[in-house]
Amino acid sequence: MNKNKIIGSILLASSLLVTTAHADIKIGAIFDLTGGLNIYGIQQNNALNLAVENINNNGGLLGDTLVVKSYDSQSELSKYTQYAKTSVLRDGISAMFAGLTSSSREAIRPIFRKANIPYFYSSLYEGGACDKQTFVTGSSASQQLSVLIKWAVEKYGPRIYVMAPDYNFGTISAYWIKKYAADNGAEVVGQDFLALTVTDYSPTLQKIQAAKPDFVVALPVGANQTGFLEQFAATGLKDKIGVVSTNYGSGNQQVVVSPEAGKGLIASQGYFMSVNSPENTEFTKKWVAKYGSEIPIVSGAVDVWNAVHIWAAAVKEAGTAESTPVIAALESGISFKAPNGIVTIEGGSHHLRQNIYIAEGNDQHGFNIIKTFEDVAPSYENEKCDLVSNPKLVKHFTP
Amino acid sequence: MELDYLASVLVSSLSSASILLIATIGLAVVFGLMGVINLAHGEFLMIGAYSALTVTQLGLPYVLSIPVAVLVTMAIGAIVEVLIISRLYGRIFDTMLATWGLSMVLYQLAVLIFGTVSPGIGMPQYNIQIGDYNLAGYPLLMIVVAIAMLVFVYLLMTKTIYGMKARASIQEPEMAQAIGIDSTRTNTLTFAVGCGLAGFAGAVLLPIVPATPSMGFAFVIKSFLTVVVAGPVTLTGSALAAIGLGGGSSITASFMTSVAGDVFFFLVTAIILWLYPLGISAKWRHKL
Amino acid sequence: MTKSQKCYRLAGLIFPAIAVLCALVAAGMMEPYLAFVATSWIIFGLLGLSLDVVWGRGGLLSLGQTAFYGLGGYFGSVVAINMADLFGNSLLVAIPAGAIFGAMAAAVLGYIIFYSRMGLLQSTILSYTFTLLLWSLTQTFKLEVGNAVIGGDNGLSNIPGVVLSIAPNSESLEPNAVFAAVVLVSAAVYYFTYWLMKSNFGKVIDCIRLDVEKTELLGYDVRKYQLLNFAYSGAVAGIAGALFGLWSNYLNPSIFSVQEALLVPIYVLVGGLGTLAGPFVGACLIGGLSFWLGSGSAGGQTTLMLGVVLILLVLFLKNGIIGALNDIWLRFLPDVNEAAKNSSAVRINVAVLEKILQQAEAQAGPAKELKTDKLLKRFGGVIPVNNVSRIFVPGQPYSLIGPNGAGKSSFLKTCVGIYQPDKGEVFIGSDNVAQMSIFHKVQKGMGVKNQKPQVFSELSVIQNLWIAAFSRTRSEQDAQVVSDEIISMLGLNKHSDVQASALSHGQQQWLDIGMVLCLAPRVVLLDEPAAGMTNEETRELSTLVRTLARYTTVVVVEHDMEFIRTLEGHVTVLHQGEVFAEGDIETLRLNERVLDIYLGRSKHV
Amino acid sequence: MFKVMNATGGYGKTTIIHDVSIQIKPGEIIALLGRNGVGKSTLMRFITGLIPAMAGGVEIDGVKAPAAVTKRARMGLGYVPQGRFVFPRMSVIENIAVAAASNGHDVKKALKEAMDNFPILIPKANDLAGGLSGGQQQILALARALAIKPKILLLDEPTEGVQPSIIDDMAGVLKRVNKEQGISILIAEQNLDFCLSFAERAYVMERGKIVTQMGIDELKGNKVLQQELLGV
Repeated sequence: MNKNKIIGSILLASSLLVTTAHADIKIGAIFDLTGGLNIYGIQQNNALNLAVENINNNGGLLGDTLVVKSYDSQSELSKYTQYAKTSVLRDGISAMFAGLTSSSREAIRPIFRKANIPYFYSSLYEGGACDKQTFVTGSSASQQLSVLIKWAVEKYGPRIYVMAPDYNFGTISAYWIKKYAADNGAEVVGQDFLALTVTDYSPTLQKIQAAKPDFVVALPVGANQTGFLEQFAATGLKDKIGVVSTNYGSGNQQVVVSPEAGKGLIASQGYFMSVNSPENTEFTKKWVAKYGSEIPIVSGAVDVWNAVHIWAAAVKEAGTAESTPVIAALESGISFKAPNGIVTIEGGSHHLRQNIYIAEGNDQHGFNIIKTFEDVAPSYENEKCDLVSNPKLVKHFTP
Repeated sequence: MELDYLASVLVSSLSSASILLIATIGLAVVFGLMGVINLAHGEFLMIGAYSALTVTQLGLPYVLSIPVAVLVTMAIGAIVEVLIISRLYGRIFDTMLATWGLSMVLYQLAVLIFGTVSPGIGMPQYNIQIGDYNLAGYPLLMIVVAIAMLVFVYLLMTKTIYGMKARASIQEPEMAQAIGIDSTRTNTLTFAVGCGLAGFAGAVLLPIVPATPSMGFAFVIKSFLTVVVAGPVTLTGSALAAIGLGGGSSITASFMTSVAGDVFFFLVTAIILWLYPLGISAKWRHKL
Repeated sequence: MTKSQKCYRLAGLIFPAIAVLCALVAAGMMEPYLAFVATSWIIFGLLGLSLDVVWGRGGLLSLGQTAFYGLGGYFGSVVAINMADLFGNSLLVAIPAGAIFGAMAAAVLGYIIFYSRMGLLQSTILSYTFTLLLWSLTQTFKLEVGNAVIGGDNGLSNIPGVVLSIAPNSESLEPNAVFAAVVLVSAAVYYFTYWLMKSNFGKVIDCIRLDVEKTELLGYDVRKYQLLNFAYSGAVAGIAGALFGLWSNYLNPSIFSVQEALLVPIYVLVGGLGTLAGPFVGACLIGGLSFWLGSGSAGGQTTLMLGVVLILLVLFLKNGIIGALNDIWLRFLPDVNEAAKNSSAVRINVAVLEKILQQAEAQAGPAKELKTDKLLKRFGGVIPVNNVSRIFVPGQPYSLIGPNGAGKSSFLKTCVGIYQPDKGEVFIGSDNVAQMSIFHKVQKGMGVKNQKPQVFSELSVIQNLWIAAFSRTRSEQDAQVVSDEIISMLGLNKHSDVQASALSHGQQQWLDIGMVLCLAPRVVLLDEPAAGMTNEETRELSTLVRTLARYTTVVVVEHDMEFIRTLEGHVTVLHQGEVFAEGDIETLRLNERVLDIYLGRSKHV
Repeated sequence: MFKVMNATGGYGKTTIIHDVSIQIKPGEIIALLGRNGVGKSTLMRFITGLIPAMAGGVEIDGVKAPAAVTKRARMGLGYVPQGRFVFPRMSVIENIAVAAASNGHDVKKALKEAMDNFPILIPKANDLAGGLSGGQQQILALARALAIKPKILLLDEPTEGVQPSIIDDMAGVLKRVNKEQGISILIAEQNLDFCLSFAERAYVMERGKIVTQMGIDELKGNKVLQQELLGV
């Protein structure tokens, strides 16, 4: 009896308090600006601010100014939930750009689904997320690996060793490697899953030598990767065994890795700073002007830049920032001339068709692009997830 | 299993244990000798690494950067002891919380000063061969470094007047004062030495573990468990615990998975604490 | 008692009630996002409460609370997900599930810690290791339980929100209502915990924290109490975890992370250790600070600020916020220990004492003899108790004397079980008790007073006696009657409410003896009871011991020859762990050999 | 001249010694007598500065001793506590060396002196102090106190748990250093024979106060007086 009264009063109070009038269009951003993951978070946030500045400088969106509500999730998962709710309940955002790890996406996705607000996840990841409100602008594991494994088997040979972190990104990537290896007549001769806390790679290096692979797919995360690559090179294996990766360089590991260890490493990603296109030149010019040239731009940052522009294009097309028409516009297959080539939203899967680049590390802490695969489709996601025909689908597909 | 594989696993596990030991010795001095749980130990390691990195970036040779790292961390350690630790002796859990706060502050300061991405200095491209297997030379060098550190700390603590004063101040603080030892200053110095050792570890491990603001975190938990398992005979106990836990977990990782290695580490720690509630060395008759 | 004192005594009831009311009113007015965020602070407060129960009350800093919290959260959420379609109400299913799972996990860990009698620091480390182990294991732990999918690092999503109505697929509550619901649940847990800690169980837990050995010497099975308390704290943590799952709709292994584990003690310390309400204050403060910094102008430097705040708190606010307020309030109240300042000498009323002892005999049966058979204890090369076979019977007091290091106290301690005998038997009456736990021997009728006075410093005099009496009577009224009798026999009525720590050394000895009497022991062992007593007190003690010996078996270890003379009992001289001579004191005082070893003269030894 | 003036102190709020004053002339050996728990040890700790003074103070050679324990030790206050408190995980040599070195004395000379005084320590020189027997630890504690070259030596129950032959050695050394180096000695003992064999004067304590002082001859052989005052 008491509770009903309370709930009643709450409903009354909240209805009075909800702010209805806003002149600007607000978008939310939750990134790890502090804490262990800020290597990525700061760049993602920088890219978002740059994109918003770019749009506002070009006359805003539908005549309104874009305003960013930014939150620092401090590399803590509980902060994601908290700020996601805050953004919905207090700040009345029209779209959300957030998250780096898969767990951060999974933590907040239901909140935006319930609030019916488009949510853009801009990071390379294991793939398979399927949700009406969620849009992924990073590349998925299968998207990158499909071209990388084929290329690497041709270049190095058919024996593959997989070295991956022991969580979803690693295990799912390992699945795809196995699959594409089989498709290309190669085999996985060994794999090792590592805890995220590992800093000492000698056990792995022993196992790699025992398996005698032609190349290693190295997927550790962040600073761990540089440690592995240094030890790999210092053990004298670099000249005998190739190293390819889908996430090397995604957190600027190439800056940390010494030139001896970094030269000749193969990475495949949706973006490298050395991509040669007028869009990229313009983009990097803006970036350097605002943030300096000290730290190279990572693919996650470009994914955010793309996400904001794609959303903005959808708003323009829908003529409003309201969620339902914007999502419909996004599903119509919007394209954008991005720094990394033309990217296109797949209406069914909410993932991006985009270029995948294969690049080789040089001795200047940078990359030379050696091959470009244009317009690679997120085929696994397209196959599993069709939100146009089945809009109620909510699932995280895993192979 | 082939013999050369086995041998290379053993040698590399020994080097893993040595790396753990190098990161632990400073903590062993501070916790084992002073009874202070310094949760900021990892951040002192990080400070050492960044000091060394900065010096090499200024163009000085890497070897020269190591003493600089030691001096910097010792100085910071001394300041921390005077401002915070000295007020909390005997309040072991309060010290733990205060040093945790300190670790957050140091971490964030490192982010502000150095940013999140700094170039590494790379590992010397030298390796040795056992049968069909290559081993990187620098991590193997760490075995020598760990032994050298052990010998150094042993000599410092047993053969110098300071070392004797430090141990006396900690074993019987009142009697130490009653025979004229200024235990306040001695304790400041001992804490600084512990931090200096952490700084040394950070500098010497820099080629293996690149400097990042969060690098200390990877070490502090395992180092800490190692020291607790070691018990009162700090130095020998830590060496043994590091070989047993670090080496054992590395061997487990070699034959199984790295997660199994981690689980081995924590599980064995729990079992040892169950069997030896005061640490493995509780009943030994050794000085250190 | 003044109004202010009454108010102080009930502060733990009144202020939380006011806070709950304020929170409920605020729930109706707060902006939803704030209600949402504040809900998590309350949940963290509840988690802090679980730690306060084991740490502030039980005396063990557990870093395993987040493990129970996480396990309770996962388990409660899995149940809630699967019951959502059938039942609706998520609170009613998740909370009990979380509580049960948290309690079970805590019981397993607690069993290892308490039954292996682990040291405090090692227990803390072990609980921390437990959390770390869970953290590394759950990273890759994948399991499908019905509709719930635990996906390793990707976590467990689709956890239903807080649902109150009992109907399938009901809508979950809005943030403000969730806040109100969580406040009410937390208040219920808080008041239950408050009641539990005020209950007899809680009193024993307090005693264990203050002096675990003495509590066992009063006949309480301390390990059982510690285990139950730990399991209860696990249940509270499990409830908090279940609420957290419902609040965030998502769980992931980061719940077991080091950061989470270390935050809990901070909530407790900031609020005030042992206050029960403190953790809520601490959690709201830290949560509020972090929220304000995180979204405020200082954004980005949250970690830095929190670190600095933490250091300052530890350095300058030792007792936390509630502790500091408590100290200020106490200054305005009359000092309960005032009575200790003008104390008079204790006078034993023999008539009253005899009445008490007769009653005790009526209740606990006749006196039992104490017998040792070839008792042996060795420490390395030293043998402080070397094949001692003695029999002690009621009627006259027995004294054990001998030079320092003769093995008197060791003999006593080996009989008691503080030292485990290496060989030989100890009998109380007809029971062989050599291998029994201390509390078990006490229940068999053994009463022990150690050399130093062992009293529960924070408890009042009457509470000290009551807790001893309650151990035997197991009835609050009876314990009250017994402790009232003993306190008036000791003449400490005026000091009834004085804290034991405020008593003089001699008075503490009396209180300790009084506690032993409350047990109605059939065999009494006293280790240097006269140490630190004045001549007058020593005389009274002698009267007491002689009277006691008429009704029970009494063995006294003493240094003071004058005191032993007044006992007029049997005297045994121990030397190097063995019986050296015996007889009455006058005979022994003429024995040159005894004088030699006692005075340490060299020629005869 | 060594003076304790109006010493009042205890632990926490509890006062154990009240207004105690004693004086020791250079080279004098004084016994401090009384039953268990009358405050002898507390007085010793008061003199060393290990418990803070509630009132009163200590004067060494006319200079008021500072509050810090360390500084008092360096002014020449040697202390052998009840229970010895040697540094258990340090060797015999180290125990002595650290005492000498902390006061700026020559370590080698101090070690030689200690070994000359207490030959019993020679075979144990490199053993851990914690592993020595009670009597050996007592000797070590005494050797350590002498290594700081004190002007006045405080001995708290030095014969407790020590075998008679070592007690004799100890008495011999104490007499010698007293005579040769003029060290004053204040000794608290229950072993009367030991005390009476070389003390010149005795203070008797009861309940935290000095109740009487007397020449040692008065006490010798008077069993009634011994029993009355000391309860033996």
